[in-house]
Amino acid sequence: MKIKLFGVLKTMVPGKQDLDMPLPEGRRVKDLVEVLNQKYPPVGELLLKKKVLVSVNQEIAHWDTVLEDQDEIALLPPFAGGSCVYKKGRIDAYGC
Amino acid sequence: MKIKLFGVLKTMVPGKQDLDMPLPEGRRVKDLVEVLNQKYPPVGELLLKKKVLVSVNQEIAHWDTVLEDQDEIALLPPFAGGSCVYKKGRIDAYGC
Amino acid sequence: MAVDLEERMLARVQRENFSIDEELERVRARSRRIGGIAMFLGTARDRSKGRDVSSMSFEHYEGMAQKKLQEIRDRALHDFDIIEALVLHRFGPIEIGENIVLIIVGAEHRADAFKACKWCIDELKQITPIWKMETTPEGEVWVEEHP
Amino acid sequence: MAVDLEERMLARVQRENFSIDEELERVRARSRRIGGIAMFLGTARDRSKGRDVSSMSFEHYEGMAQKKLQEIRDRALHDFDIIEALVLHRFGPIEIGENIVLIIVGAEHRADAFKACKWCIDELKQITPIWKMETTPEGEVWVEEHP
Repeated sequence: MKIKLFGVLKTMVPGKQDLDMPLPEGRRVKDLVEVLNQKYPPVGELLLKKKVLVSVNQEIAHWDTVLEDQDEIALLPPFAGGSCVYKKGRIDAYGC
Repeated sequence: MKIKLFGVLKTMVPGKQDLDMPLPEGRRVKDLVEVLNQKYPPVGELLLKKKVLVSVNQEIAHWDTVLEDQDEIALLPPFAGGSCVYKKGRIDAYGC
Repeated sequence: MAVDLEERMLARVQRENFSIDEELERVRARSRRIGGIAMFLGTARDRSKGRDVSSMSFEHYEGMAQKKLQEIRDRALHDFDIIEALVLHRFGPIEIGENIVLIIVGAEHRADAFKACKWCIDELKQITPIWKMETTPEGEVWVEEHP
Repeated sequence: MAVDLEERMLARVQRENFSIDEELERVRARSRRIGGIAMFLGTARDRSKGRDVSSMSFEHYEGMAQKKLQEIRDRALHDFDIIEALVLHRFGPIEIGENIVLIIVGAEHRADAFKACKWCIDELKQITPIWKMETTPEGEVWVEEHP
Protein backbone atom coordinates (compact mmCIF):
# COMPACT_ATOMS: atom_id res chain seq x y z
CA MET A 1 0.00 0.00 0.00
CA LYS A 2 1.07 3.57 -0.77
CA ILE A 3 1.62 5.90 2.17
CA LYS A 4 1.68 9.62 1.39
CA LEU A 5 4.08 11.79 3.37
CA PHE A 6 3.73 15.53 3.86
CA GLY A 7 5.74 18.47 5.16
CA VAL A 8 8.71 17.64 7.33
CA LEU A 9 8.08 13.88 7.08
CA LYS A 10 9.45 13.54 3.57
CA THR A 11 12.82 14.79 4.80
CA MET A 12 12.84 12.00 7.39
CA VAL A 13 12.83 8.96 5.09
CA PRO A 14 15.42 7.72 2.59
CA GLY A 15 14.66 8.95 -0.91
CA LYS A 16 12.44 11.73 0.47
CA GLN A 17 9.33 10.33 -1.18
CA ASP A 18 6.06 8.56 -0.42
CA LEU A 19 6.34 5.04 1.02
CA ASP A 20 5.14 1.79 -0.49
CA MET A 21 4.79 -1.27 1.72
CA PRO A 22 2.60 -4.34 2.12
CA LEU A 23 -0.58 -4.20 4.19
CA PRO A 24 0.66 -4.92 7.75
CA GLU A 25 -0.40 -8.02 9.58
CA GLY A 26 -3.30 -7.25 11.88
CA ARG A 27 -4.56 -4.72 9.31
CA ARG A 28 -5.09 -1.94 11.79
CA VAL A 29 -3.57 1.54 12.05
CA LYS A 30 -1.70 0.49 15.18
CA ASP A 31 -0.08 -2.36 13.23
CA LEU A 32 0.99 0.06 10.50
CA VAL A 33 2.46 2.38 13.12
CA GLU A 34 4.45 -0.52 14.55
CA VAL A 35 5.93 -1.41 11.17
CA LEU A 36 6.77 2.24 10.48
CA ASN A 37 8.39 2.54 13.90
CA GLN A 38 10.68 -0.38 13.08
CA LYS A 39 11.63 0.81 9.61
CA TYR A 40 11.72 4.59 10.21
CA PRO A 41 12.25 5.21 13.94
CA PRO A 42 12.14 9.06 13.73
CA VAL A 43 8.74 8.86 11.98
CA GLY A 44 7.57 6.17 14.38
CA GLU A 45 8.43 8.33 17.36
CA LEU A 46 6.28 11.20 16.07
CA LEU A 47 3.41 8.79 15.44
CA LEU A 48 3.65 7.30 18.92
CA LYS A 49 3.77 10.77 20.46
CA LYS A 50 0.72 11.69 18.38
CA LYS A 51 2.62 14.56 16.80
CA VAL A 52 1.82 12.97 13.46
CA LEU A 53 -1.62 11.59 12.63
CA VAL A 54 -2.63 8.87 10.18
CA SER A 55 -5.43 9.54 7.74
CA VAL A 56 -7.32 6.79 5.92
CA ASN A 57 -9.23 7.79 2.82
CA GLN A 58 -8.81 11.46 3.71
CA GLU A 59 -10.23 11.21 7.22
CA ILE A 60 -8.25 11.17 10.45
CA ALA A 61 -8.01 7.55 11.63
CA HIS A 62 -7.85 5.97 15.07
CA TRP A 63 -5.52 3.27 16.44
CA ASP A 64 -8.15 0.64 15.67
CA THR A 65 -9.20 1.77 12.22
CA VAL A 66 -9.10 -1.27 9.91
CA LEU A 67 -7.02 -0.95 6.73
CA GLU A 68 -7.80 -2.32 3.27
CA ASP A 69 -5.40 -2.74 0.38
CA GLN A 70 -7.04 0.02 -1.66
CA ASP A 71 -7.14 2.57 1.14
CA GLU A 72 -5.49 5.95 0.67
CA ILE A 73 -3.14 6.31 3.63
CA ALA A 74 -1.29 9.48 4.62
CA LEU A 75 0.86 10.63 7.51
CA LEU A 76 -0.02 14.18 8.58
CA PRO A 77 2.38 16.33 10.58
CA PRO A 78 0.93 19.39 12.39
CA PHE A 79 -0.88 21.66 9.92
CA ALA A 80 0.36 25.18 9.10
CA GLY A 81 -2.53 26.71 11.03
CA GLY A 82 -1.55 25.23 14.38
CA SER A 83 -3.91 22.30 14.33
CA CYS A 84 -6.20 21.77 17.26
CA VAL A 85 -6.13 18.07 16.55
CA TYR A 86 -2.82 18.04 18.35
CA LYS A 87 -3.36 20.81 20.80
CA LYS A 88 -6.89 20.60 22.06
CA GLY A 89 -7.65 16.92 21.62
CA ARG A 90 -10.74 17.93 19.69
CA ILE A 91 -10.45 15.06 17.31
CA ASP A 92 -10.28 11.91 19.34
CA ALA A 93 -7.32 10.56 17.42
CA TYR A 94 -5.83 7.31 18.69
CA GLY A 95 -8.25 7.38 21.59
CA CYS A 96 -6.47 10.38 23.15
CA MET B 1 -26.31 82.42 11.68
CA LYS B 2 -26.54 79.58 9.15
CA ILE B 3 -28.14 76.36 10.27
CA LYS B 4 -27.46 73.29 8.15
CA LEU B 5 -30.27 70.77 7.72
CA PHE B 6 -29.81 67.13 6.77
CA GLY B 7 -31.88 64.14 5.71
CA VAL B 8 -35.59 64.35 6.38
CA LEU B 9 -35.29 67.79 7.99
CA LYS B 10 -34.91 69.65 4.72
CA THR B 11 -38.33 68.38 3.65
CA MET B 12 -39.83 69.89 6.81
CA VAL B 13 -39.06 73.57 6.23
CA PRO B 14 -40.33 75.97 3.55
CA GLY B 15 -37.91 76.16 0.63
CA LYS B 16 -36.31 72.85 1.64
CA GLN B 17 -32.96 74.47 2.33
CA ASP B 18 -30.60 75.45 5.13
CA LEU B 19 -31.86 78.10 7.54
CA ASP B 20 -30.44 81.54 8.20
CA MET B 21 -31.45 83.42 11.35
CA PRO B 22 -30.02 85.83 13.91
CA LEU B 23 -28.16 84.54 16.95
CA PRO B 24 -30.96 83.88 19.49
CA GLU B 25 -31.19 85.89 22.68
CA GLY B 26 -29.60 83.97 25.53
CA ARG B 27 -27.06 82.54 23.04
CA ARG B 28 -27.43 78.96 24.13
CA VAL B 29 -28.54 75.85 22.25
CA LYS B 30 -31.75 75.71 24.28
CA ASP B 31 -32.55 79.27 23.14
CA LEU B 32 -32.01 78.28 19.53
CA VAL B 33 -34.28 75.25 20.00
CA GLU B 34 -36.98 77.53 21.40
CA VAL B 35 -36.81 79.87 18.39
CA LEU B 36 -36.86 76.91 15.99
CA ASN B 37 -39.85 75.44 17.84
CA GLN B 38 -41.78 78.66 17.32
CA LYS B 39 -40.90 79.07 13.64
CA TYR B 40 -40.89 75.39 12.57
CA PRO B 41 -43.00 73.39 15.03
CA PRO B 42 -42.41 69.96 13.36
CA VAL B 43 -38.64 70.48 13.60
CA GLY B 44 -38.97 71.85 17.11
CA GLU B 45 -40.89 68.78 18.22
CA LEU B 46 -38.10 66.44 17.03
CA LEU B 47 -35.54 68.60 18.82
CA LEU B 48 -37.50 68.59 22.07
CA LYS B 49 -37.95 64.82 21.84
CA LYS B 50 -34.20 64.48 21.21
CA LYS B 51 -34.87 62.71 17.93
CA VAL B 52 -32.79 65.43 16.29
CA LEU B 53 -29.52 66.66 17.77
CA VAL B 54 -27.78 70.02 17.39
CA SER B 55 -24.13 70.10 16.47
CA VAL B 56 -21.90 73.13 16.99
CA ASN B 57 -18.68 73.23 15.02
CA GLN B 58 -19.10 69.60 14.06
CA GLU B 59 -19.48 68.29 17.59
CA ILE B 60 -22.73 67.23 19.26
CA ALA B 61 -23.84 70.08 21.53
CA HIS B 62 -25.70 70.18 24.84
CA TRP B 63 -28.67 72.32 25.92
CA ASP B 64 -26.25 74.74 27.57
CA THR B 65 -23.62 74.99 24.86
CA VAL B 66 -22.97 78.70 24.20
CA LEU B 67 -23.32 79.89 20.61
CA GLU B 68 -21.17 82.41 18.76
CA ASP B 69 -22.00 84.23 15.53
CA GLN B 70 -19.35 82.33 13.58
CA ASP B 71 -20.29 78.89 14.82
CA GLU B 72 -21.19 76.19 12.34
CA ILE B 73 -24.58 74.90 13.45
CA ALA B 74 -26.35 71.82 12.10
CA LEU B 75 -29.46 69.82 12.96
CA LEU B 76 -28.81 66.08 12.77
CA PRO B 77 -31.63 63.55 12.40
CA PRO B 78 -30.88 59.90 13.27
CA PHE B 79 -27.93 58.63 11.24
CA ALA B 80 -28.30 55.91 8.63
CA GLY B 81 -26.47 53.43 10.86
CA GLY B 82 -29.01 53.55 13.66
CA SER B 83 -27.20 56.01 15.85
CA CYS B 84 -26.52 55.11 19.44
CA VAL B 85 -26.65 58.76 20.32
CA TYR B 86 -30.39 58.37 20.25
CA LYS B 87 -30.72 54.77 21.32
CA LYS B 88 -28.19 54.12 24.02
CA GLY B 89 -27.69 57.57 25.48
CA ARG B 90 -23.97 57.09 24.98
CA ILE B 91 -23.43 60.70 24.06
CA ASP B 92 -24.76 62.82 26.87
CA ALA B 93 -26.71 65.05 24.53
CA TYR B 94 -28.98 67.61 26.17
CA GLY B 95 -28.10 66.17 29.53
CA CYS B 96 -30.08 62.99 28.79
CA MET C 1 -2.69 68.55 13.38
CA ALA C 2 -1.35 67.99 9.89
CA VAL C 3 -2.63 64.89 8.18
CA ASP C 4 -0.69 63.82 5.12
CA LEU C 5 -2.38 62.90 1.85
CA GLU C 6 -2.00 59.16 2.24
CA GLU C 7 -3.44 59.32 5.76
CA ARG C 8 -6.39 61.29 4.43
CA MET C 9 -7.02 58.54 1.87
CA LEU C 10 -7.27 56.06 4.76
CA ALA C 11 -10.34 57.76 6.26
CA ARG C 12 -12.56 59.38 3.68
CA VAL C 13 -15.90 59.78 1.95
CA GLN C 14 -16.31 59.74 -1.80
CA ARG C 15 -19.04 59.67 -4.42
CA GLU C 16 -17.40 57.14 -6.77
CA ASN C 17 -17.43 53.38 -6.36
CA PHE C 18 -14.16 51.78 -5.19
CA SER C 19 -12.09 48.65 -5.85
CA ILE C 20 -11.37 46.53 -2.81
CA ASP C 21 -8.06 45.39 -4.33
CA GLU C 22 -6.95 49.02 -4.68
CA GLU C 23 -7.99 49.98 -1.16
CA LEU C 24 -6.31 46.84 0.20
CA GLU C 25 -3.11 47.89 -1.50
CA ARG C 26 -3.08 51.16 0.49
CA VAL C 27 -3.21 49.16 3.72
CA ARG C 28 -0.72 46.47 2.74
CA ALA C 29 1.77 49.02 1.43
CA ARG C 30 2.17 50.38 4.97
CA SER C 31 3.93 47.31 6.41
CA ARG C 32 5.32 43.91 5.49
CA ARG C 33 4.59 42.74 9.00
CA ILE C 34 0.86 42.42 8.30
CA GLY C 35 -0.26 38.79 8.46
CA GLY C 36 -4.02 39.10 8.93
CA ILE C 37 -6.42 41.52 7.26
CA ALA C 38 -10.06 41.69 8.32
CA MET C 39 -12.49 43.57 6.10
CA PHE C 40 -16.09 44.63 6.18
CA LEU C 41 -17.95 45.67 3.06
CA GLY C 42 -21.47 47.04 3.33
CA THR C 43 -23.54 46.70 0.15
CA ALA C 44 -26.94 47.97 -0.97
CA ARG C 45 -29.66 45.37 -0.27
CA ASP C 46 -32.86 45.09 -2.28
CA ARG C 47 -34.98 44.73 0.86
CA SER C 48 -35.23 46.90 3.95
CA LYS C 49 -37.69 46.50 6.81
CA GLY C 50 -39.91 44.31 4.67
CA ARG C 51 -40.03 46.77 1.78
CA ASP C 52 -38.56 46.38 -1.68
CA VAL C 53 -35.87 48.94 -2.36
CA SER C 54 -35.08 49.92 -5.94
CA SER C 55 -32.22 52.33 -5.19
CA MET C 56 -30.81 54.51 -2.46
CA SER C 57 -28.88 57.68 -1.86
CA PHE C 58 -26.62 58.80 0.97
CA GLU C 59 -26.22 62.35 2.22
CA HIS C 60 -23.30 63.26 4.46
CA TYR C 61 -22.32 66.26 6.57
CA GLU C 62 -19.25 67.44 4.67
CA GLY C 63 -16.42 68.06 7.11
CA MET C 64 -17.97 66.44 10.17
CA ALA C 65 -18.31 63.07 8.41
CA GLN C 66 -14.63 63.02 7.46
CA LYS C 67 -13.69 64.15 10.95
CA LYS C 68 -15.63 61.28 12.53
CA LEU C 69 -14.11 58.70 10.15
CA GLN C 70 -10.65 60.02 10.98
CA GLU C 71 -11.46 59.79 14.69
CA ILE C 72 -12.55 56.17 14.25
CA ARG C 73 -9.32 55.27 12.46
CA ASP C 74 -7.19 57.06 15.06
CA ARG C 75 -8.95 55.37 17.96
CA ALA C 76 -8.72 51.94 16.33
CA LEU C 77 -4.97 52.39 15.80
CA HIS C 78 -4.59 53.49 19.40
CA ASP C 79 -6.88 51.01 21.15
CA PHE C 80 -6.14 47.76 19.27
CA ASP C 81 -2.96 45.86 18.47
CA ILE C 82 -3.18 46.55 14.75
CA ILE C 83 -0.88 47.99 12.11
CA GLU C 84 -3.15 49.92 9.75
CA ALA C 85 -6.83 50.70 9.22
CA LEU C 86 -8.87 52.15 6.37
CA VAL C 87 -12.39 53.58 6.71
CA LEU C 88 -14.30 54.62 3.60
CA HIS C 89 -17.95 55.59 3.00
CA ARG C 90 -19.66 56.57 -0.23
CA PHE C 91 -22.29 59.27 -0.65
CA GLY C 92 -24.73 60.15 -3.45
CA PRO C 93 -26.88 57.69 -5.40
CA ILE C 94 -26.06 53.98 -5.03
CA GLU C 95 -27.59 51.11 -7.01
CA ILE C 96 -28.69 47.80 -5.47
CA GLY C 97 -25.71 45.49 -5.02
CA GLU C 98 -23.15 48.29 -5.08
CA ASN C 99 -20.57 49.05 -2.38
CA ILE C 100 -21.50 51.52 0.35
CA VAL C 101 -18.90 51.30 3.11
CA LEU C 102 -15.56 49.57 3.54
CA ILE C 103 -13.40 48.88 6.59
CA ILE C 104 -9.98 47.25 6.24
CA VAL C 105 -7.80 46.44 9.23
CA GLY C 106 -4.32 44.94 8.97
CA ALA C 107 -2.62 43.35 11.98
CA GLU C 108 0.08 40.83 12.73
CA HIS C 109 -2.53 38.36 13.95
CA ARG C 110 -6.09 37.80 12.90
CA ALA C 111 -7.86 38.04 16.25
CA ASP C 112 -6.82 41.68 16.66
CA ALA C 113 -7.75 42.48 13.06
CA PHE C 114 -11.26 41.03 13.53
CA LYS C 115 -11.88 42.82 16.82
CA ALA C 116 -10.79 46.20 15.46
CA CYS C 117 -12.68 45.79 12.19
CA LYS C 118 -15.92 44.99 13.96
CA TRP C 119 -15.42 47.89 16.35
CA CYS C 120 -14.81 50.31 13.44
CA ILE C 121 -18.00 49.46 11.58
CA ASP C 122 -20.10 49.47 14.76
CA GLU C 123 -18.65 52.84 15.71
CA LEU C 124 -19.01 54.24 12.19
CA LYS C 125 -22.69 53.39 12.13
CA GLN C 126 -23.21 55.12 15.43
CA ILE C 127 -21.29 58.36 15.20
CA THR C 128 -20.91 59.27 11.51
CA PRO C 129 -23.31 61.93 10.23
CA ILE C 130 -24.54 60.14 7.12
CA TRP C 131 -28.17 59.71 6.13
CA LYS C 132 -29.82 57.18 3.85
CA MET C 133 -32.80 57.73 1.57
CA GLU C 134 -34.35 54.61 0.03
CA THR C 135 -36.59 54.55 -3.01
CA THR C 136 -39.43 52.10 -2.35
CA PRO C 137 -42.87 51.42 -3.90
CA GLU C 138 -44.24 53.90 -1.34
CA GLY C 139 -41.86 56.63 -2.45
CA GLU C 140 -38.65 58.05 -1.04
CA VAL C 141 -38.04 57.51 2.65
CA TRP C 142 -35.22 58.54 4.96
CA VAL C 143 -34.35 55.47 6.96
CA GLU C 144 -32.38 54.42 9.97
CA GLU C 145 -31.00 50.89 10.06
CA HIS C 146 -31.40 48.47 12.87
CA PRO C 147 -28.35 49.19 14.99
CA MET D 1 -23.11 14.35 -3.91
CA ALA D 2 -22.70 16.37 -7.08
CA VAL D 3 -21.12 19.76 -6.62
CA ASP D 4 -21.53 22.15 -9.52
CA LEU D 5 -18.65 24.11 -10.97
CA GLU D 6 -19.55 27.42 -9.34
CA GLU D 7 -19.88 25.73 -5.96
CA ARG D 8 -16.47 24.17 -6.43
CA MET D 9 -15.03 27.64 -7.07
CA LEU D 10 -16.40 28.71 -3.68
CA ALA D 11 -14.20 26.25 -1.75
CA ARG D 12 -10.89 25.57 -3.44
CA VAL D 13 -7.09 25.56 -3.43
CA GLN D 14 -5.01 27.05 -6.21
CA ARG D 15 -1.42 27.88 -7.01
CA GLU D 16 -2.04 31.30 -8.60
CA ASN D 17 -2.58 34.56 -6.75
CA PHE D 18 -6.17 35.88 -6.70
CA SER D 19 -8.01 39.20 -6.93
CA ILE D 20 -10.27 40.00 -3.99
CA ASP D 21 -12.60 41.96 -6.26
CA GLU D 22 -13.06 38.92 -8.50
CA GLU D 23 -13.65 36.53 -5.61
CA LEU D 24 -16.07 39.01 -4.06
CA GLU D 25 -18.01 39.07 -7.30
CA ARG D 26 -18.62 35.31 -7.03
CA VAL D 27 -20.21 35.81 -3.63
CA ARG D 28 -22.22 38.92 -4.47
CA ALA D 29 -23.55 37.38 -7.68
CA ARG D 30 -25.39 34.77 -5.60
CA SER D 31 -27.91 37.17 -4.03
CA ARG D 32 -29.08 40.79 -4.03
CA ARG D 33 -30.16 40.37 -0.45
CA ILE D 34 -26.59 40.55 0.85
CA GLY D 35 -26.04 43.68 2.95
CA GLY D 36 -22.90 42.83 4.90
CA ILE D 37 -19.78 41.05 3.73
CA ALA D 38 -17.04 40.10 6.17
CA MET D 39 -13.69 39.02 4.78
CA PHE D 40 -10.44 37.66 6.08
CA LEU D 41 -7.25 37.76 4.05
CA GLY D 42 -4.12 36.06 5.33
CA THR D 43 -0.88 37.41 3.89
CA ALA D 44 2.76 36.37 4.06
CA ARG D 45 4.58 38.17 6.91
CA ASP D 46 8.29 38.89 6.89
CA ARG D 47 8.69 37.75 10.51
CA SER D 48 7.72 34.52 12.22
CA LYS D 49 8.55 33.48 15.77
CA GLY D 50 11.26 36.10 15.97
CA ARG D 51 12.95 35.02 12.74
CA ASP D 52 13.20 36.91 9.46
CA VAL D 53 11.39 35.14 6.68
CA SER D 54 12.42 35.74 3.08
CA SER D 55 9.81 33.55 1.39
CA MET D 56 7.54 30.60 2.06
CA SER D 57 5.90 27.68 0.35
CA PHE D 58 2.71 25.76 1.10
CA GLU D 59 2.15 22.06 0.49
CA HIS D 60 -1.37 20.63 0.58
CA TYR D 61 -2.87 17.17 0.58
CA GLU D 62 -4.60 17.16 -2.80
CA GLY D 63 -8.15 15.93 -2.42
CA MET D 64 -8.36 16.02 1.36
CA ALA D 65 -7.58 19.76 1.48
CA GLN D 66 -10.42 20.54 -0.96
CA LYS D 67 -12.73 18.21 0.95
CA LYS D 68 -12.04 20.00 4.23
CA LEU D 69 -12.55 23.44 2.68
CA GLN D 70 -15.86 22.27 1.22
CA GLU D 71 -16.86 20.92 4.64
CA ILE D 72 -16.07 24.27 6.23
CA ARG D 73 -18.20 26.14 3.69
CA ASP D 74 -21.10 23.69 4.06
CA ARG D 75 -21.05 23.88 7.83
CA ALA D 76 -20.85 27.69 7.80
CA LEU D 77 -23.87 27.87 5.48
CA HIS D 78 -25.75 25.46 7.73
CA ASP D 79 -24.79 26.80 11.15
CA PHE D 80 -24.91 30.57 10.63
CA ASP D 81 -27.53 32.98 9.30
CA ILE D 82 -25.56 33.80 6.16
CA ILE D 83 -26.24 33.79 2.43
CA GLU D 84 -22.95 32.73 0.84
CA ALA D 85 -19.38 31.86 1.79
CA LEU D 86 -16.12 31.46 -0.10
CA VAL D 87 -13.03 29.67 1.21
CA LEU D 88 -9.80 29.77 -0.78
CA HIS D 89 -6.20 28.75 0.03
CA ARG D 90 -3.11 28.96 -2.14
CA PHE D 91 -0.31 26.42 -2.36
CA GLY D 92 3.21 26.48 -3.80
CA PRO D 93 5.76 29.30 -3.37
CA ILE D 94 4.48 32.61 -1.97
CA GLU D 95 6.44 35.85 -1.69
CA ILE D 96 6.36 38.12 1.36
CA GLY D 97 3.29 40.37 1.28
CA GLU D 98 1.34 38.10 -1.07
CA ASN D 99 -2.08 36.58 -0.42
CA ILE D 100 -2.27 33.15 1.20
CA VAL D 101 -5.84 32.53 2.27
CA LEU D 102 -9.18 34.26 1.75
CA ILE D 103 -12.55 33.89 3.46
CA ILE D 104 -15.58 35.87 2.25
CA VAL D 105 -18.97 35.63 3.95
CA GLY D 106 -22.07 37.47 2.75
CA ALA D 107 -25.11 37.88 4.99
CA GLU D 108 -28.10 40.15 5.34
CA HIS D 109 -26.61 41.64 8.49
CA ARG D 110 -23.03 42.21 9.53
CA ALA D 111 -23.00 40.47 12.91
CA ASP D 112 -23.74 37.09 11.29
CA ALA D 113 -21.18 37.72 8.55
CA PHE D 114 -18.44 38.48 11.11
CA LYS D 115 -19.22 35.48 13.28
CA ALA D 116 -19.21 33.04 10.36
CA CYS D 117 -16.08 34.54 8.80
CA LYS D 118 -14.13 34.23 12.02
CA TRP D 119 -15.37 30.69 12.52
CA CYS D 120 -14.32 29.71 8.98
CA ILE D 121 -10.73 30.89 9.30
CA ASP D 122 -10.34 29.41 12.78
CA GLU D 123 -11.70 26.09 11.52
CA LEU D 124 -9.64 26.20 8.33
CA LYS D 125 -6.44 26.63 10.31
CA GLN D 126 -7.32 23.67 12.49
CA ILE D 127 -8.57 21.01 10.12
CA THR D 128 -7.13 21.70 6.66
CA PRO D 129 -4.13 19.54 5.68
CA ILE D 130 -1.81 22.30 4.50
CA TRP D 131 1.82 22.72 5.58
CA LYS D 132 4.06 25.77 5.53
CA MET D 133 7.78 25.87 4.87
CA GLU D 134 9.54 29.16 5.60
CA THR D 135 12.91 30.20 4.26
CA THR D 136 14.85 31.88 7.06
CA PRO D 137 18.52 32.79 7.69
CA GLU D 138 18.82 29.37 9.36
CA GLY D 139 17.50 27.56 6.29
CA GLU D 140 14.18 26.03 5.37
CA VAL D 141 11.88 25.10 8.23
CA TRP D 142 8.44 23.51 8.34
CA VAL D 143 6.43 25.61 10.76
CA GLU D 144 3.20 25.56 12.65
CA GLU D 145 1.58 28.87 13.50
CA HIS D 146 0.38 29.91 16.90
CA PRO D 147 -3.20 28.69 16.92
